[in-house]
Amino acid sequence: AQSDRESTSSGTTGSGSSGTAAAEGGSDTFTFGAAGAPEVFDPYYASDGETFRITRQIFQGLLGIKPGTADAQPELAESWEPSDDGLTWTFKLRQGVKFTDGEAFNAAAVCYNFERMFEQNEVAQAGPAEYWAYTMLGFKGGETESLYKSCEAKDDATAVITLNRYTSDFPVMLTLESFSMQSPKALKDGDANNVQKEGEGFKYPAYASAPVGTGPYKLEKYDEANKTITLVRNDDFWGEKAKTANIVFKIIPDESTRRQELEAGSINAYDLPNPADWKGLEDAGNQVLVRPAFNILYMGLNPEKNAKLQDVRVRKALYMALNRDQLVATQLPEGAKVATQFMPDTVAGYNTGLEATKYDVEGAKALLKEAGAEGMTLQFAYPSEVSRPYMPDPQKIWDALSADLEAIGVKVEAVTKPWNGGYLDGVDNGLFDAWLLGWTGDYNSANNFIGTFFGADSNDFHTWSTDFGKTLSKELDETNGIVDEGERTTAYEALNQKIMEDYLPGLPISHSPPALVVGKGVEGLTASPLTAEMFDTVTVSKS
Amino acid sequence: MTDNPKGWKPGARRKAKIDALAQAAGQVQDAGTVADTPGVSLIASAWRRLRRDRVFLIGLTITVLFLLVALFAPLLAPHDPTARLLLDKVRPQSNPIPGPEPGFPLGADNVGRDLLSRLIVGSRQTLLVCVFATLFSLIGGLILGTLAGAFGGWIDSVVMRFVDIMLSIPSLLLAFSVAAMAARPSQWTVILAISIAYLPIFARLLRGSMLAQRHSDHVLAARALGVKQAPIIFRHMLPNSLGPVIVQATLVLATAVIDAAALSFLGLGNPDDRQPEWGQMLGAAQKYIYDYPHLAFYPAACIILVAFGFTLMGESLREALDPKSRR
Amino acid sequence: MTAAAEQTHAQPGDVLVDVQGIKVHFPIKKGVIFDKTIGYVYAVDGVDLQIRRGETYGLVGESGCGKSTLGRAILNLEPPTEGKVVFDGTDIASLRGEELRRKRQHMQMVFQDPLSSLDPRQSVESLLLEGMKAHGLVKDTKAANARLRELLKAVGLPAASLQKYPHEFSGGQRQRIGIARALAVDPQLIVADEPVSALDVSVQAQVINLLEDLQDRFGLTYLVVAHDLAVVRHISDRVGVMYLGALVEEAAADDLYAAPMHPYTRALMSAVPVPDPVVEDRRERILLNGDLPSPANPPKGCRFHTRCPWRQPTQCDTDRPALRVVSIDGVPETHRVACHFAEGIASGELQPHKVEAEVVDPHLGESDAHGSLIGPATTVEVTDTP
Amino acid sequence: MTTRAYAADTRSGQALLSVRDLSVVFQRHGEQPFAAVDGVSFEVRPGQTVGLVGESGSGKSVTSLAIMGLLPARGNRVTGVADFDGTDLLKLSSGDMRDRRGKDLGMIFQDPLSSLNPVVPIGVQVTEVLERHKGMSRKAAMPKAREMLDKVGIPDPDRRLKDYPHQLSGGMRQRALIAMALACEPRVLIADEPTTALDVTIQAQILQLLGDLVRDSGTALIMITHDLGVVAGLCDEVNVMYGGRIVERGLRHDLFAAPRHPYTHGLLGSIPRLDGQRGEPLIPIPGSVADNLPWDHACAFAPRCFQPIDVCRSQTPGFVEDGASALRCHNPVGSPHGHTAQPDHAEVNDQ
Amino acid sequence: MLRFIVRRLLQMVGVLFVLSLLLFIWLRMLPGGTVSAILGDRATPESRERLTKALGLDEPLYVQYWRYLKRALTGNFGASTGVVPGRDAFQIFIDRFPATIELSFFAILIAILLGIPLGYLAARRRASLFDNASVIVSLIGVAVPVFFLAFLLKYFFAVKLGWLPVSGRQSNIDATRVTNFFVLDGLMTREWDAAWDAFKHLILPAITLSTIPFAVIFRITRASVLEVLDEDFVRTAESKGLTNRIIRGRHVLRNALLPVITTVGLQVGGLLAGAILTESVFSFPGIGEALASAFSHRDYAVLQVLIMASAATFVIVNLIVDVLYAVVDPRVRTR
Ligand SMILES: Nc1ncnc2c1ncn2[C@@H]1O[C@H](COP(=O)(O)OP(=O)(O)OP(=O)(O)O)[C@@H](O)[C@H]1O
Ligand SMILES: Nc1ncnc2c1ncn2[C@@H]1O[C@H](COP(=O)(O)OP(=O)(O)OP(=O)(O)O)[C@@H](O)[C@H]1O
Ligand SMILES: [Mg+2]
Ligand SMILES: [Mg+2]
Repeated sequence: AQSDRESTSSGTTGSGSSGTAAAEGGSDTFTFGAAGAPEVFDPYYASDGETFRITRQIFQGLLGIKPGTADAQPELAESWEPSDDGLTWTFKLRQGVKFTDGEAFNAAAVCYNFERMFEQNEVAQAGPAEYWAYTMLGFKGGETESLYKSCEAKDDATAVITLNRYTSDFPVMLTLESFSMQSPKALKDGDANNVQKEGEGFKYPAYASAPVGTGPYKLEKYDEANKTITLVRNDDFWGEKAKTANIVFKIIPDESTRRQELEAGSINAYDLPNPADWKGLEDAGNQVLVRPAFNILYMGLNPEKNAKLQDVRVRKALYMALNRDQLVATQLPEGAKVATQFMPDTVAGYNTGLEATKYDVEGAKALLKEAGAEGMTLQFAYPSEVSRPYMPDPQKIWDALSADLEAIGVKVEAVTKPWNGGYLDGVDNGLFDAWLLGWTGDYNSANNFIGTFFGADSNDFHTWSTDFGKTLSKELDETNGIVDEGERTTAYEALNQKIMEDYLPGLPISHSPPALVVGKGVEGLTASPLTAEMFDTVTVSKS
Repeated sequence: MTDNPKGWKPGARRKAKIDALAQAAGQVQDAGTVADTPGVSLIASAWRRLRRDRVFLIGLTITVLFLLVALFAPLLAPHDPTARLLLDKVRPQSNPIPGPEPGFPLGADNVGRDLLSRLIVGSRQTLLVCVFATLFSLIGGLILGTLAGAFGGWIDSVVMRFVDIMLSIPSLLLAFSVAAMAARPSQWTVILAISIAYLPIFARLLRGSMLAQRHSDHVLAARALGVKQAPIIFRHMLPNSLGPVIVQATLVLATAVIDAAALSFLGLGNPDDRQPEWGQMLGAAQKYIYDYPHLAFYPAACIILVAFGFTLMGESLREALDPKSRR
Repeated sequence: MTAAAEQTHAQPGDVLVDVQGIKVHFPIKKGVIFDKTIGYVYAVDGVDLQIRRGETYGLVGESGCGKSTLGRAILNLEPPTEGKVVFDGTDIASLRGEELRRKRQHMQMVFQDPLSSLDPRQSVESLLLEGMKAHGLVKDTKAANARLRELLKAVGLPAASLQKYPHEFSGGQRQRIGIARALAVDPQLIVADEPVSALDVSVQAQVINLLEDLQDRFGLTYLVVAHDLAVVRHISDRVGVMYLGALVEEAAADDLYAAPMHPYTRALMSAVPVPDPVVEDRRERILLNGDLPSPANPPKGCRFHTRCPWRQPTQCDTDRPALRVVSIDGVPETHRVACHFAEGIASGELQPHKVEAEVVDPHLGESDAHGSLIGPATTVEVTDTP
Repeated sequence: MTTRAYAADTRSGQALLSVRDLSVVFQRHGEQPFAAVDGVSFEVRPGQTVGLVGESGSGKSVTSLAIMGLLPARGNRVTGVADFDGTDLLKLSSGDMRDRRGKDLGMIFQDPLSSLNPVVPIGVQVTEVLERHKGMSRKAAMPKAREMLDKVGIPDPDRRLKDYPHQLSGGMRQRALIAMALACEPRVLIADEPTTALDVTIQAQILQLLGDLVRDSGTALIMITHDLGVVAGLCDEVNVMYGGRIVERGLRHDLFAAPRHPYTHGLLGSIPRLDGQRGEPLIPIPGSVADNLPWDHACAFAPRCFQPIDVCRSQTPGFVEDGASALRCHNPVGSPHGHTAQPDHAEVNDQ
Repeated sequence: MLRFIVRRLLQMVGVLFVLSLLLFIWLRMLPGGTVSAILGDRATPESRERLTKALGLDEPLYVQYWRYLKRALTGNFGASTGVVPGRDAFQIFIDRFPATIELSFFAILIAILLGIPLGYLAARRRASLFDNASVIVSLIGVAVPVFFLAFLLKYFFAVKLGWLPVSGRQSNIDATRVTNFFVLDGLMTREWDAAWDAFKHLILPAITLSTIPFAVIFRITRASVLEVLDEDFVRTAESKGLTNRIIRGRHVLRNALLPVITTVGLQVGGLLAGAILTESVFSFPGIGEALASAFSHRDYAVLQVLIMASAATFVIVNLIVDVLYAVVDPRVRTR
């Protein structure tokens, strides 16, 4: 879940690549309608999907993502091996790979990259190096200890990375686009770490607009006056060459305009079509590529704000009141599922045994009565000005849920704020009794879901104000620390059950599949649950 | 020096003069110029002119219809506008917007609420928004304009600089910021936002005519009479400056509805769609505009119609109140 | 201003209004950010005059010479820049706020344009009551009603008028309403600023007679401002002639007509058309050259010297003449004139000449050279002196 | 109603413009038709000045506009004849009329400031007439325009050519208007209250200018005014209008010496005269124009008349002409029915 | 005249100064803020605090403002945080301004070219069918919401007919950039296709943006022609027997256009506001779109620069209009 600058997509890590074949008889340009402008072309400092969509074509990480799944696969590293304690990781690197500036990719380059990411100035630590701060938890010389300890280039083909602590997120987290491998020379020349504060924003060094990676494409130009980004094929790419010579990203913030552009044939694809448009788009001969849902929509509850919510019976009663089947059927795109726990079923640790809580108005009423919370008031918030993959239309979802709650006699007080205009602040600061939010996984790890939600000392769910909060946090830490994968998965399954049946800190609602639409004549695009689509396999036939 | 046909002696016969005068005055009465009919105020005579004005009548009819619909909305609406009657028919992909069917002549929206009922009941909130937005901006403008126009001098300078600053910010942006400032967006934030955007226009307009009034003969006459400052301002200057302001108000009534739609479009409108409002319906419809343009069309048509009504009224009012166009 | 000083000591009891050296200068503003005054319109520039109780004082002069401004300044509707206006013993020029407002009960104004001076949104009743209320003259409704009827009767309007609005009346009737409004508060002084010039000729007389009649009945004192010399002379006991912000001549009405002394008065009188072909065919006509100079930049010396057919070298250009009593036999002391050469002109010693106008237009005199259609318009034509 | 065509006074040559039975009826949407001018006849010879007097709304301007073909295109009906040198102006097509205006017929309006285009220099406003009717180029017309300004007594005409109206004083503006009207030496000049907006001293200058003009160039001048004094000094013949009709006509000396229509009489009695005796009360004409009766079956002036007789309210008075004079009255001043202009008429009227 | 200009410019500086202060306070009072916009839904209280501190947003407002003022006076308006992160806010203004100017120019051109002749004709044929019809058309232009109108235009002219592009400023073609006024650049470098392409991109947004100024100009022209037709000097011109052409051109139109000029100036404010919507729906990378995006990102630096620049533009355009007015109206000139 990248921070969301544009009210659109989210996406993640590295890149995988498939074979190349010169496009024959096709158009040499694939035009993509992007919803927002990229931030910086240095993926390390970026955090939003719009940027990653572009940098993903330019950069590769040690680990890539298997097309169509959220699973990791070898990319610049051909294999990796942990030590028994899970603290030392040896990566065998692909040989013969060159950065587009001609520099060789080797272990030294890997370590240069990691050291660069580890050693950031204060300004970058505070904001831009967001993903590192979030996954690795600390920087060189920082107050908090980082997971990352050191990197050693054994030889050209072997890099050894040492951690301070074990986490189940490593090495999957290396699929994150932010941790892509960049050319050491270009980084140096472009003074890449020199992020400066300027007014109330940051000023990025020259490198940020002239990135050098190993991917199938190179950045050609960013025409800011016309808001288009052009990539050209990297003809020296180590793998299969990209099939289409150019990719153009045309920034079109307005969704219905994107659709019109597609229908007019001036773009070949765009992201996140409105579910209501899917049918119309398909009828017009386009393909709607539905991504497997790798997200969760939940209704957050704040027992600290509303004391009634301290009682698990109240939380359960609320949950029973929600007619989620109807919601999924009428408000969410086809393929959406009712959630049974706080993670999608593709994540290791998903408990297949859990059943969705039944919609039961009478039961809910009874339970509420039992808890002495009849006619309770619930201040329930939803965001405006936003559409997320897990909630295409927050207001409509809120409408449905609050109607359900009112049906059991809960008095719902509507609160709404623009996404950036107070909603996220409000959630973080615990201003609402209940709220709608969700999460799209960054990579395939249970910790990335429930660990993020309930793990830290303070979290959005305010679990620390409950009787179970500390226990849950400890359990999460422990599970995350289990090095053995099988054991860990079982532990997570058990934990999921506990969360749902004993704690119920929040109410998971649904998983919705976001989609991507491509126009006529576009072939070879595989939708990714992480929105990590690669465009090097795409062909566009002239029609 | 000259031949004087009347042969009067200077200063003679004052009495005769007064008699002649009384006679003359008496004849005026005889002639019946000042009949015993009750007086007709300026507004009444403007109304008499307007009554024959076809343009005005069309505008009035539309407006009155709109008012009636708003007034009797609950009776007119076939269904509860918040009930999701056709929700079962909604399928996000195959049938996101249920079409017309018996009892639902316009179909439903994306959560299965009857569109016609929402349109009818929506007239209420729409009326609320445009009337209150206009009212607030009018009141604000009246206060600032009166301050500036009635007192002049440095008060005028300060107030007008302030108004200038407001004017120099694009009005929509102003509305934006106000709407965004609100802790809890509602129709009242929309109203407030729109009224702040229009306030400077009213202030300027009023100040202009107030200043003109300040130097007008009848205000001077009131001053000469020893009338106190407050009645001069509120009985003489203000009422006589209101003409252009009222005309502008009818035009703002129209644009307020449209602006409410723009705010909704930008996601700053009233988020609670349990009280339907045309602008907000229009804003919500943009998501479906490609395949279901009728969602946007109906509220847009209603807005255009009402705006049209207000504008026609305003324009003919402007003409009726303009002494020049009377001829 | 020595003459003025003398006058004030004359008969103080008899004088209702004593205007002493009054000046009204309107600032001309311009400047960066804050308005800065870069000059003044010298609308009224040093006027002394006395109005006695019960008399009618007429003020004439051409457009823009400051008549209205003077009238307003006397009522302190235009705060004077300088000078005193002693009304019935109090200096009203120094009064402000409530005190001034109270004083207004005793001095009223009738305006030129009867329609624009009546608030179109007030019925006649409320127009008339307003002043009475402002001065606490309304005790009970019944008495007020009776008083309103009385007022209407006095100005010759039917009682039915009360419920009507100004726009429903004819011009003459509107002016009657204006007069009734002034009368409503029982004033001592009424300043009438061009009370008839907006009226049709045929109704002018009605209003003029009305004013005279009311004066008789209520013992009013009038200051009548007008540009029509005939009207002014008709109703006034004394007449002051203004030119460019100052009085140039002041005399009893008959004296002024019988023997105008100031060149400007002479020109003005000769220019007023008389509805009598016999007179018109034979009368002396002094055609002035050029226009009134701008009051923002009045000529130095005698203000009239730029257009004066009797202008004499140097003194007229440099010294500003004060109002003075001339030493000519038969001219009463009340006849005062502001001209250095009044005696010479009166005796015929000085003859009018062609005016080489300056200030207004440097090239004015040349026009004759080109065979003008109108002949010597720039000279004084004396066809027949009576 | 016995309106006869006005027989040309042969004493001093042929009439140049002869208006016969001119009527203008305004008809506004949804309102009663209203005859602003009703059967007006008069004529003017070269070198003659004819006055048209009457109070506001009596139809003076409408008469002149009708002759000039300048009434608004819609909402009125003009009937009658305006014979100019053998052609009926009222029958001309709008194009032909356009050719005549400015060339044969000139007009000067009341308010010199509003009658001049504020954004066009005086020079252009004069030359455009020359360009139009004399086919001159702008360049050729300029010297002529300069000459015209000079002729009407505008000092420093070279500079004034480039000036805009607001830069001129009131008198100069009126002169500029006259220069424009005279540029193509029209044979008839209509002056509609040319001095009303001006100060007396300036008015005297302009009247002098007009008088000299008629004398020197033989232009026929129709002088419209409400000021009897102006008429007394300038016109050869005077027409007094009331309620859209001419009620009295006479040579100027006759008319002023012995006004016969009660309206003319009242007018003369109600204006103070500079040379009259002071303190002598004015005899007002009671009422106001609003009291007018319709002419159809009464004398419009009857309600304001000081000596009305019964027939005045029941029958339209005819227009009786007698040589140079004419009258429309049932009971003229000095006639057996009424009373001579006695000062005590007010008392008599009490009965 | 020079005094007048200098005076107005100085006034503008004052206005901008006050505006900057009000804006500064106002923006920071808005709920949400840069920090949440940057961090998004991953924000933790710690990261929030860290970033707030790093950006200096924790200090008292007056300190922040003082710092801002000092920086701004040296021409440094801070870096963008949302629109183009890291880019100098003023540079964003420079990047985007030509687009908006180009768009507004064409919009106002359309409005003028249609509004004035139609207004004139409507006035001349007052109360005719033509008059009523054009009044209604002008109204529809105002009352139809921008996004709906834009949608319809795009749908027919771009999607269905394919005559014009849907959105953007230029197709992705190799075009040399000189001034960033794309049409102008194309003409200057003789890249005719580039100019033509940029021009085609302008048509639909310009039409959309022109509806309101068109309606206003149309109505003002109509009203003012009606007024001028009644003026005495038109009658004078008629009395001179002038041709219709000269009467209409020199006497009627020249006077009737005076209020129109002022109106056009005031429309600039409206254009900037309209540009927010129009540019957004046409993905036209101008000031308006940047404003909308800056607003939703709480990009203070960019908002500040853009709003102040809009205000300055408004003031300057109106100054130009006033000067122009003085040129056209001699009465004002000599005052
Ligand atoms: N409020 C004002 N501000 C500035 N100048 C003024 C003001 N009032 C009057 N003036 C100027 O003062 C001068 C005298 O004006 P005033 O109205 O007293 O003249 P007047 O003699 O009454 O003229 P008129 O016969 O036209 O009424 C004029 O030049 C006028 O322009
Ligand atoms: N275009 C018009 N439409 C309708 N009525 C008109 C029109 N023009 C003039 N009138 C009416 O015709 C009558 C005569 O008007 P006209 O202008 O001729 O009067 P006037 O004698 O010139 O008066 P004034 O001295 O005020 O100029 C008036 O009652 C006037 O209201
Ligand atoms: Mg005056
Ligand atoms: Mg007239």
